[in-house]
Amino acid sequence: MSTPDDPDALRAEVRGWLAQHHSADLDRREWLSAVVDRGYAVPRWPADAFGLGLPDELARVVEEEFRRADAPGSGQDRLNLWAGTVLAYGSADMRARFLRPLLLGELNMCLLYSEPGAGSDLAGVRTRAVRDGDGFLVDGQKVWTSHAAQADYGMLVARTDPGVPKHEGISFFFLPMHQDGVQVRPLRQMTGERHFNEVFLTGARVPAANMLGEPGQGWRVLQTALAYERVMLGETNRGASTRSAKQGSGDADLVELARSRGKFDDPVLRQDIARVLMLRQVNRWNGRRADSELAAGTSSPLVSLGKLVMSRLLHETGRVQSAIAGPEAMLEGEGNPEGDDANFAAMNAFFTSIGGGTDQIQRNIIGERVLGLPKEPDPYRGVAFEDVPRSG
Amino acid sequence: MSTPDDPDALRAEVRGWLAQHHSADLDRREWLSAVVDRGYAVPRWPADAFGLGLPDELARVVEEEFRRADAPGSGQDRLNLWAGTVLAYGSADMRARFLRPLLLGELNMCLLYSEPGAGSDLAGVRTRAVRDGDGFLVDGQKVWTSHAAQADYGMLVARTDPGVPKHEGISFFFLPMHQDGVQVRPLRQMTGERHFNEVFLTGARVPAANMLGEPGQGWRVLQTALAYERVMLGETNRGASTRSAKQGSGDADLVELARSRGKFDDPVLRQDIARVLMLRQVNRWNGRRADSELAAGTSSPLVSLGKLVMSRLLHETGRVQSAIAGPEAMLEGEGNPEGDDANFAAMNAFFTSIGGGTDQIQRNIIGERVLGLPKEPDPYRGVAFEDVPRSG
Amino acid sequence: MLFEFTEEQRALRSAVRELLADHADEQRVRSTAAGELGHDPQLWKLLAEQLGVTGLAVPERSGGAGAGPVELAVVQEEFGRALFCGPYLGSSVLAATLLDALGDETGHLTEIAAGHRIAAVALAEDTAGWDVPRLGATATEDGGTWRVSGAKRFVLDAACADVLLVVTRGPRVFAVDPADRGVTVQPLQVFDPTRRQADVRFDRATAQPVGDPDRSAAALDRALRTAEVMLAAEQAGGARAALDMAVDYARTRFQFGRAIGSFQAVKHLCADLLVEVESAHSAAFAAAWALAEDAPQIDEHTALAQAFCSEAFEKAAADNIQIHGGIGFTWEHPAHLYLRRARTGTRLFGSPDQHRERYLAATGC
Amino acid sequence: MLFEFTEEQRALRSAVRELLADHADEQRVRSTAAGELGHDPQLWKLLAEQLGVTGLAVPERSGGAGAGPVELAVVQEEFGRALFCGPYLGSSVLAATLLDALGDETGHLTEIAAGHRIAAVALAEDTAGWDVPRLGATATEDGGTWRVSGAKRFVLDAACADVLLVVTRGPRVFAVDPADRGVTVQPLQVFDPTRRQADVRFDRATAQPVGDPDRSAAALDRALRTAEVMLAAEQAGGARAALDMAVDYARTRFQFGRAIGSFQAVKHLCADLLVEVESAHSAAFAAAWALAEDAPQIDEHTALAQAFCSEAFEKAAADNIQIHGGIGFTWEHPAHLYLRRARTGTRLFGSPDQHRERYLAATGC
Repeated sequence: MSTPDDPDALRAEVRGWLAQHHSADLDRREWLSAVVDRGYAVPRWPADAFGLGLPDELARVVEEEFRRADAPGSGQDRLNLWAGTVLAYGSADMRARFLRPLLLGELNMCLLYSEPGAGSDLAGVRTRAVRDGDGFLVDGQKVWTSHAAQADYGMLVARTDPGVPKHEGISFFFLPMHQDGVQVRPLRQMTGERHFNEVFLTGARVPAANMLGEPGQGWRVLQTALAYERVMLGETNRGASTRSAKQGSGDADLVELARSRGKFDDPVLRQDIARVLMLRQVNRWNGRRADSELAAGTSSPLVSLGKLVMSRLLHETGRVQSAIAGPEAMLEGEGNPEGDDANFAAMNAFFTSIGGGTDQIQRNIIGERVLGLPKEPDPYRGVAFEDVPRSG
Repeated sequence: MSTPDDPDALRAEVRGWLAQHHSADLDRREWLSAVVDRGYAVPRWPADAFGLGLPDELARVVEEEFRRADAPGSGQDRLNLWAGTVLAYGSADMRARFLRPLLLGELNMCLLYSEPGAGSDLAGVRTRAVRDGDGFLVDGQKVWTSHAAQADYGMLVARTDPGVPKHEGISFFFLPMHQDGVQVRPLRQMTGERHFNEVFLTGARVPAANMLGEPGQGWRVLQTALAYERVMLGETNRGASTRSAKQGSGDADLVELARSRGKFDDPVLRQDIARVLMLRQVNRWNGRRADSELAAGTSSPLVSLGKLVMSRLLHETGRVQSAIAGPEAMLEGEGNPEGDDANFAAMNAFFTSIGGGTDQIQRNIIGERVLGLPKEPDPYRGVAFEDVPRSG
Repeated sequence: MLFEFTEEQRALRSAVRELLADHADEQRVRSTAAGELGHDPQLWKLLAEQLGVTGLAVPERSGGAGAGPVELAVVQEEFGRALFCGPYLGSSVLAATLLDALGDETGHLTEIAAGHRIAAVALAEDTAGWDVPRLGATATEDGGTWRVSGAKRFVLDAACADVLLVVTRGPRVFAVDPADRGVTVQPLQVFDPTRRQADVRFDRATAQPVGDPDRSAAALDRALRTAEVMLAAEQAGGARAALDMAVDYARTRFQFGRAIGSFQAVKHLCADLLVEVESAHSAAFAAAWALAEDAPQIDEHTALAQAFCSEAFEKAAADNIQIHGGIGFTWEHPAHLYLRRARTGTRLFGSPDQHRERYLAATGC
Repeated sequence: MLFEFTEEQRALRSAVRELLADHADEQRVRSTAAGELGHDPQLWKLLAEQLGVTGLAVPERSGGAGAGPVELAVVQEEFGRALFCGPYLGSSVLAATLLDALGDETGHLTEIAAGHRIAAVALAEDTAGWDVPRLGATATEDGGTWRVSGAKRFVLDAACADVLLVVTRGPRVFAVDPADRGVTVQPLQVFDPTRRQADVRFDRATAQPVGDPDRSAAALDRALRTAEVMLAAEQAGGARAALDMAVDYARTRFQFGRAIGSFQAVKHLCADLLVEVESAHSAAFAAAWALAEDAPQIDEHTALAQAFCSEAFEKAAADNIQIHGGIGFTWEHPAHLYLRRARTGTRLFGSPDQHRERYLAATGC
């Protein structure tokens, strides 16, 4: 199966293929199977990994045609964090076992990174994985895991050697979730919603063959997985909640709310509203600049700034929304949509200012990686993990 | 000369003495001489140091009566930082030479602490004092020194031993200012004013007999001197400028300014003005609480907060003042008093947010000393000063 | 003297704090807040009988302790720390102050002071808010019987009240039996379940006039100003609790081998919060003393206290969550309970913006 | 395309930056700013002859380079970084745009483009500010001779101008010779000596009508919007320079044995400033592109750019001083020069509050 190396020819080919094979009422699994077989699922990947070995600019043509046809399944080489991590660090055996099912979406997956004792300091994970025969026994607790109850496997970061510095004693596994040693407990957020879980690992077993990378190489594997996740989050809608899509989506909301409450002639509120609208607009422009700069192949500081701006924007929106709602902001529930929205916005903003690296951690990253400011001295550099002070 | 240990009797005695001896047209030196001789200058100090050995509550009676009579010279045991430092750490010889002239105000003094390379990190002074016969030779540069040109002596913090950790190698001196090795250059502030100087020390000589405390004990002496300074600054009007007294002094200023510019009906400005007035009021209350708590003998966290609040208040005042002044804030000079005041306020606010410990340092102090939060790890604890990294 | 507490005031504070520690810990607060009533009658009984605080500011001749606004504020500050859940602000502060100021002779006040009766003041309306001169509820006399009509909103503690004090245009104050057929009490789904509110509709409900009509305006002013200051004191206490929680966590939670409180980002947030917390205490108690001394600055100081303490508490509650990180975002952690209390207080009795306008007016600006 | 600079635009930026580095370093800026003229004619000549930027946005038919608002903004951003001292905003931006938009045939434009003539637009008045419909200056025709009267304030670069463009009620635009006996130019004592302003009084000064009166309102709108955006671009450049200065200092200044930029207090201030600086660049250039494309959002985007960039620059300039500590408080350090520029820009052409109101109006809110 040869593929044209001319964009126009490629475009014609993909378009033709889509016209011939795609239809909206196809069975999803059957369709994905055809996409994977044709190489369009992961066009950048090599032929022995379901791909076509295309350079980025040609692969984007494939993705564009899929988008145009509203056909799912392409671009997984950029967006499928599970398969991407397996490709990057999995053994031949793991690739054989996992790649195709992951590309077909046949496996439900979850992330087992964060721990109650290791939030911002992800390298501080305490969950232990101890060698036991042809596998490892895992003990510890993970938190903020989405879809844990449905997951077949969890990508697990665990400590296999506490006697070396913290980044060096971590390993990375595909942990089977359906076993007695894995207990999932839903975690209730302060908004009242339940989108995450705690996962208790008690003598959970993972085959040694399910390790990605070498023992002690888990931190590097994790960086690859996190990079995939950032790209994915950039393109899909993120949030602690199905409701969060409402926020920051358009300018009309605050203005309409103020109008409907007869407060749009309040000069103080008008200033607040204008600030929020402007910040949204500027953030959209920053996003466009980031896109252009990334497309032009240069690294963009703007990518690092987005989350921080979004955090400020969401907190500000919650604040202004509450001011407009007035006493109604004392209420919640379906019967009180204005108060409910304002309170939800104000609370859910913390999801962005805390989750995936707090605002404080983001500022460190921007200061150090973008502005080149020096790191803080780390008195435990080179110290074995077990000798580093910890909570409690 | 016995002194009553009953407050009322003491009050009567002091009042009687003042009635007999004080008159507004007395020569200042003559008057101070009488006050010192009577023991009222430093009532808490022992009899062999010009005092009466009174406890604080009786000493305050003396001070009150002096205040009531508008007579200067009492309370120097709390407020005369020069004499207080000599009493605390000076040898018998230094006390004999300096105490009385200092209490009589016969000596002009200045502070030689800060250096271009040691601002917030006062213990990082690089000015060296090297033993030479019966004295020391001093080389280095000091900055932010008031009254340097008029001073007879400067209280000097200098490094006598760079081979030990930074707090341990500092000594404290009374440096004669009238000598060739001392060059004073006025420093111009960004406001255009000149209230401070740079002092260049090039082989300046100080007798070993002018050292306060032991060699290497300078940091402790400095803490005593700084404590005196804080009390003094709390009671006298501080500022980078003779103009700064205008700021924060009354609530009428912003309101009057807004009225005169026809902007006091602007609801957005009204909110800003109200915030400033409220912050001033709250700060006054905080000050009263600090006074009560100190008077009651308990330590007060509020003392530490005052400077931080004042910084915020002054910056906010400058901001609001500029907003009220509008385009006039583009101007300065005597012919443009509104703009000049607004610009001066905005610039001079940095004197408080930077001088005497930046806001950032103040927050460290509050966090650590008041809230008990742990210090940052110091990778150079115990390291010789000469081995600690420095600028440039 | 301003900001100097007497021995009695200190003892009162300790007594309240101990009682709450013993009988209203977080677990109890959560279960009370989750209950239908939103109020713990057992605890109320202890407060009434053991400490006598249900009638703290009620004159002794009406069966109260005869204490004043400063003592009330001390209690409220402790209540704020512990997220006390019950009809204190609505009944023992707002209603009791109103009845006392009206020179009430109906006996309600004595019963409230004893903790046997709970009263709710139905005042706010949709367009008027808490602005008395703009109220629209009406009262009409018909053959010697008074009847009131109107839609009241955000009535504190209405659902557990034994008597409703309705404010009508004029203003005038009437007592209405919640069981009257002309009364509909609709509990609201509140964001802060530790402070219950209801909408109350009056449709020609039978009403008893309360107090001298000529004193109604002044009495309402006194009652509202008092309630604002007591809310401010509660907020000052809540802000301090949030800061204490943040500092405790920052001292004990390690990341990167260090207590997170050793990082300036966290340390400086805490330092700035201490400024807010201490200032809120100053603002609330300055206003309480002004009330106690009937000082001419009552209006000015109460407006300041409400605006300042509302915002200080909101900031403390929010920063506490941020400092806690992920755990602070969970339902199980108490941080959000303080956020709920803080956000609600900011909207009760008017917004900070409105209070600032009132402050300017009161200072003669 | 939006935010993607062409090769030519990049080359223009480099050329301006190099010229300023060679001929307008801090020392030169200080001496020019301290001089009577407030303007360096040598440098102006180089800008005109070597780079041709004095007529950058002037059409080629009028002797200009025929470039557009994006190019102007590139130049202004560089001028902002280097605190360029000269009549560019007043003459090459405001006056040139106005003359071009008016379809001027007087030849002024050609001379301005060549750098041979400097024009100043006398617009703002005490009560009207920069609000054209509220202007009070008058023009009367008397036997074929027009005469203008009025008191104009904050006229950019008036003292070094060869021609004054006066805006009168109507609006209408007239050219006036500053040497006319009816003209009094009173240089102002400006807080930012790198941007000169004057009050100009016209007392029946002889005036030449400029352009078609029917186009005056639109031309003034275009000129003011352009000047606002170019001020915003200058502010974006100034903000970036202040941040660069702060970051350089934070990297090299040691306290407590560590570069101060390793402390979170300083690092996080810088990180937050980067957000402001990058966002200011986005805002300024989005508006420049809107002007370049005559997009329907011109009004909205220019208002946004002015409000946003003013505040971003003020914050950057202030935080830069704070990060520098004592040295930043001295006259000798350049930090305050940026603060002066920033504070002045915030008040020129209206306040951020006013721009936000204009933004809401422009977005149809």
